[in-house]
Amino acid sequence: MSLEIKIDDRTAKVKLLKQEGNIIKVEVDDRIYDLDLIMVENGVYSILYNNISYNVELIEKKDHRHFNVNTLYNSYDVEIIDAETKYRMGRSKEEIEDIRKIFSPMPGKVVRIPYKVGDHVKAGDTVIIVSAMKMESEYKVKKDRVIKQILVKEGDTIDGNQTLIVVE
Amino acid sequence: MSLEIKIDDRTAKVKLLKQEGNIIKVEVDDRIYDLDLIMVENGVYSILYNNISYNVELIEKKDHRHFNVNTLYNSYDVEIIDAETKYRMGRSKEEIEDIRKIFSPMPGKVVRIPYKVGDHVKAGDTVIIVSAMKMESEYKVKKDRVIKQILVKEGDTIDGNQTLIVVE
Amino acid sequence: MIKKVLVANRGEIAIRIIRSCREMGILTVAVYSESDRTSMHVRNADEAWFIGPSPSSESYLNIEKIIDTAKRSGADAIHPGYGFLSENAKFSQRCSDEGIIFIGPSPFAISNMGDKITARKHMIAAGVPVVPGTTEAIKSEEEALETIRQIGLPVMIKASAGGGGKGMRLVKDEANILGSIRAARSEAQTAFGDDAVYIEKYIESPHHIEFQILADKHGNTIHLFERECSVQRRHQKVIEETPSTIMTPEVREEMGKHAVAAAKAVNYYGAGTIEFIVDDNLNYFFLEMNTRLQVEHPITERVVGVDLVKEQINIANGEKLKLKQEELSQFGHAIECRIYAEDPHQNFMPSPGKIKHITEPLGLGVRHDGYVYEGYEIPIYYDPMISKLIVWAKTRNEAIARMKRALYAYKITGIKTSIPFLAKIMECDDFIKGNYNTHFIENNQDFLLQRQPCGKRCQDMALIAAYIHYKNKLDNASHGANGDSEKNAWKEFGRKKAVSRF
Amino acid sequence: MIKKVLVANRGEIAIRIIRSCREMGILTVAVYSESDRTSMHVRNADEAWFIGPSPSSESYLNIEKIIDTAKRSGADAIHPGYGFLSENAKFSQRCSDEGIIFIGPSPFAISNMGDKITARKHMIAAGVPVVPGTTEAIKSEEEALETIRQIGLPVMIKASAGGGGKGMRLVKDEANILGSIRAARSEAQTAFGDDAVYIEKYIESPHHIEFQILADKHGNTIHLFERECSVQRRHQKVIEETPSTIMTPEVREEMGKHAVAAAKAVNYYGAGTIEFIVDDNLNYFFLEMNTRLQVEHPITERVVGVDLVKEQINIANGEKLKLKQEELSQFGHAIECRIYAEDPHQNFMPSPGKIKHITEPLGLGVRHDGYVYEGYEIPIYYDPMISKLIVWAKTRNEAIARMKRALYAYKITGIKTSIPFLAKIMECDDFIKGNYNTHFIENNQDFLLQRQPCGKRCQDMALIAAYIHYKNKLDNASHGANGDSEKNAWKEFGRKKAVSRF
Repeated sequence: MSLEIKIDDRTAKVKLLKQEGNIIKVEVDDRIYDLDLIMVENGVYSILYNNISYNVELIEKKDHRHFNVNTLYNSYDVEIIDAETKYRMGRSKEEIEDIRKIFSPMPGKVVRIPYKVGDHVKAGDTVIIVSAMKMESEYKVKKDRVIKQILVKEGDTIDGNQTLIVVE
Repeated sequence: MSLEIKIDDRTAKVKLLKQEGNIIKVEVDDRIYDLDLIMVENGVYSILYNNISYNVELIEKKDHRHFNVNTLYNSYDVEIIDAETKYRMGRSKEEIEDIRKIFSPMPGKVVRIPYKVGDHVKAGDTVIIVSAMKMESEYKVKKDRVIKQILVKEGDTIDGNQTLIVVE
Repeated sequence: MIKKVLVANRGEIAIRIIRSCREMGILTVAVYSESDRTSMHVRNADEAWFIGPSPSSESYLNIEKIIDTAKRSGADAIHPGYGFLSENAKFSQRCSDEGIIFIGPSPFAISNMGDKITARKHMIAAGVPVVPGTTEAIKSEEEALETIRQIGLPVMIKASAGGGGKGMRLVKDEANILGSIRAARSEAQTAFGDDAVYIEKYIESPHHIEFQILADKHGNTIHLFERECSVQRRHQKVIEETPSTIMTPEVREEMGKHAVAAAKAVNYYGAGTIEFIVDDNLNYFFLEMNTRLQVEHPITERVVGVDLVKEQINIANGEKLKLKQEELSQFGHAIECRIYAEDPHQNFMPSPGKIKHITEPLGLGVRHDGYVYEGYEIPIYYDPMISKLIVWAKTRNEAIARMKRALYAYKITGIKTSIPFLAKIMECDDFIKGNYNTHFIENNQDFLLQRQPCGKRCQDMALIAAYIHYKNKLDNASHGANGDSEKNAWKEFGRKKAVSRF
Repeated sequence: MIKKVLVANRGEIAIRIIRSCREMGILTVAVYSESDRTSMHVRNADEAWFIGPSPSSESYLNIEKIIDTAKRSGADAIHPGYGFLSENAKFSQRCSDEGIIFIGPSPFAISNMGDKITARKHMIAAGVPVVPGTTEAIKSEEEALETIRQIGLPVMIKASAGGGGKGMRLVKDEANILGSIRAARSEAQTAFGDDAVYIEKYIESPHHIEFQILADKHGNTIHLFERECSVQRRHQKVIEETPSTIMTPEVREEMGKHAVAAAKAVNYYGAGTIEFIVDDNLNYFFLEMNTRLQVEHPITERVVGVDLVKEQINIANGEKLKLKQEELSQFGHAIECRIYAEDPHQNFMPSPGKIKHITEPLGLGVRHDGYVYEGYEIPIYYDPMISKLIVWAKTRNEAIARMKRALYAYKITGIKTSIPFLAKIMECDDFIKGNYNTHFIENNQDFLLQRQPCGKRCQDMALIAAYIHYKNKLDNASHGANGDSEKNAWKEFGRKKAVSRF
């Protein structure tokens, strides 16, 4: 199985060529690695490559395709690019921008929603204010829009990356 | 569901009378407790009873009926007495003693097995020596016996509570 | 003698207080809000009492509820920790009225030090240097202009009831004076319900240095030396260390004496902190007094060798201080890093969420005061600080090396934290040289927010781990099995092979 | 200058060494046997090299393999830790022959101190008090009888090459002399391949007190005061503390000087420990020298304020000691508890197995040096020690209270540990009073093995938790779901209800 995986701004092709227990041969772009790789804790891998020891922690983010990966000194965002992702990426930028979903990257509590469904808002208008850990964040629209859907109400506790408001 | 549960040398009847979320009413022998009980980590329960805070850790032992239970200052062995356990307990002591299984409570390595199948051994004879963490333990028979089965060989790595030798 | 303490707080400080109480044989009562049922302080205390909904104003700040809980639980004393009700004179008074020992200063000391203008007056009377400026809240804008002309620009306009950077304005140009005064008053009114402001000379490139003091109820007051707290972001401390790199023995002694005088000026008892603003020439001025335990108290505990919470309890018990000023000294160097649940690369946005995995840094010279555990969900209602990493070493250089080692080894997953940002501070030249003031983070922003370059090799390892993890999950899914148990199968399989391959 | 260190060890000491190397900017090379692929030292080091099958004799004790790995990895130095090859003169010699720096003493010092009879001779020559007895291996049984008549009963017969209690016999009655000599020789032959034994006066109710020394290659030797190690079980230390409760400043100074003289007698360099046997009247006698880092070195690090591993590396680098005897002092009190994977209630049988859950004790004054993690399976091949808990406090009483607090908070599940036994020691009157010698555990056995009484309430809570856990599992099983995810459902459900119930 060959997979395209995105790490920060780089997209690489990764393929497992051989596996015998924890001894694996794997290709990353054009480079072939012979490794001793073992999962030592749930989501934590110990990798030995030419006797260099890497301790790599994987944390799943919103789904099983998105990870945060920690090495000793670094932290990366990693995304597995599968068919579904490609389909999404294939759609034109326009098309994506047409369906605008307002969300907060962090969980929190909805403080205020100044508009109601059907309202016309101008570029830069704040459409929702979310509070978490004593800090309030304002989420604005970047273009003139119309409020299409409001999925939460003031006082609601929300998850990170949950769609809050849909605009057109 | 009412269960008999053994803790150290005491056997108590426990029954859940009512549950609303983490607020439960439970009967232990003749005493009724109203508690706030919640699993905070896998196998770790926080219990509030009359505002007294108990942090109780459960660790499964050989099967899902046997636990080691830690409270702040204590450590208990707890066994759930279900139908199967009762059946086992119902059999006469003689019967159980007749099928003698030799096992080591700790994992380790078999150092020596001085007898072979069919050998007659005397009460007090060592039938197997197991080593773990620089310490050797000798396992003896308590009565005159015949070696019926030897399930491991010298040099084998064994698990705790695994049957090593069967005698008659 | 105190036998049972209600800890009117949560998070790491509640646990830290419970630990000292336990060592003293004192029972502890935790209080908790709705979202704190599974918090560690509830699990650690001897008792736990529910006090209300998640917002602090309805629970941890609810004086009636806390007093009521103290009475019902039979607690004979309340420790307020820091934040929440710790600097609330009314609360201290209520405790006293109800016959409950407040482990902290008198209402008089809290209220006199809580109002900046009143505090300034006390300091001037006690001969403690203060920043040149007004001693009264300004009454008119004309008066303000006149004062500013006398002091000379730049000046700071500050809310009298203020704190945390709210209601503060720096004025460098004459043209901005009036606008700034109006903005500060309006902000102060909103934040504190009081629009009184005062004016102070603005100290360029200031250091923030504070002195820990301890005072008993018998008139004995000592200081436990300084803490350097200049590494700040938006007026919030990020890293503290002791001793301060800019301090001399002479200035330390003099400042210590002034700190003691400051405390005595309000008949202070308990633990407290005198904050000074210090310029590059070691001119120092009283800034404010924090009439409670500080977040950064552990660095003092380490270099001086005391348990400040135990000292607080002993003082509250009416005991005399056993520590003598002349017997105290600083041994070695301690640094504290505050670990926040926040994303430094997204403008330090808070990052509450569920902790998936923690690897705590341990070993020689490392203290870790935290409260989160694996599976714990950090609530959205409270401060984003999740723990404090405190290191000690014989020298400052060794302490920095140790802190780096500890920060690299410290892994919390599931949420974003300030750990990488803190590690960059330890690698920053100005910090290493001890050559910094409160502008440090601003001045070094680009360096501090740089991501550690790692190169292709390291990225490749991350890619491979992600590939294997994903593939393994897919394989398991297609076998209809549950992810978790199959992941173990991979692991077990790997292990068994590992044993047989040689 | 050392740039890369091969750590020829495993477990907590390997990690402890890696930490100090990292703080010094030195790269580390871990070595591992088959069963250690997933061990923490492999994960923590910069490099990890496989060295052979699990039994130590084929891996961690395999000199050729380790030297070879050092060369192939480009390590310029080897740190042996304790145990394994740390006191092997041949290994030290091989390192030197191969141009690899051995972070430890010279082969001469190791071999001279390793043989008890030779060591005794050196000590007598250096004026260090030794236990009355033979200075030569006894040649005949007649000679032995004669010597014993001179010294007077009781006496100890000890294997010259011995250690760890093997080849030792206590003789109290004349009738047992010959039998004991024969038994000791035969045991010594089996254990060490050398049946040489010697005879020493037996000290009744002895204390075991040792002095830490440091010596550079330029003739500077200092001591870092004593460690009291009398809490022993079967000649194995269980708890150590410093300062010793029976020590006086005068005796400390005198013993310190003798410790330095003992080290100088073999031109010692590196870190080492002089063990003394001390009677109730503070008469002390040289027992042996450990020519390596001790398990219990952290308590000295804490009260003296040094990093002994860094000192070892600096000495190996040929640097002069920066520490001066006259500048050293002991501050406060430190206690170490060794945590073993063993079952105190089943005759201390080892308890290897898989770690299911760990809660590490933290906070003020607590250091925890360990190596196990959740999901780690402790191998059956090595020492059962899994970690060391070290506490510091200003006074001994406070240190005991802190250790109790830390032991109660310390939870390792999946295996049995000595933690409850250690907690009982902290509650034992003789220990609290500091009134103990090497017979302490024997004398207090009944108390120490008593289980903490808890009463019905506490039992009931355990029963209820077990009931809910079991029921929940059954319910999930009958819904055909996997245990883990459903357990979370219970939790989530509980939480949501908790929120809505108020």
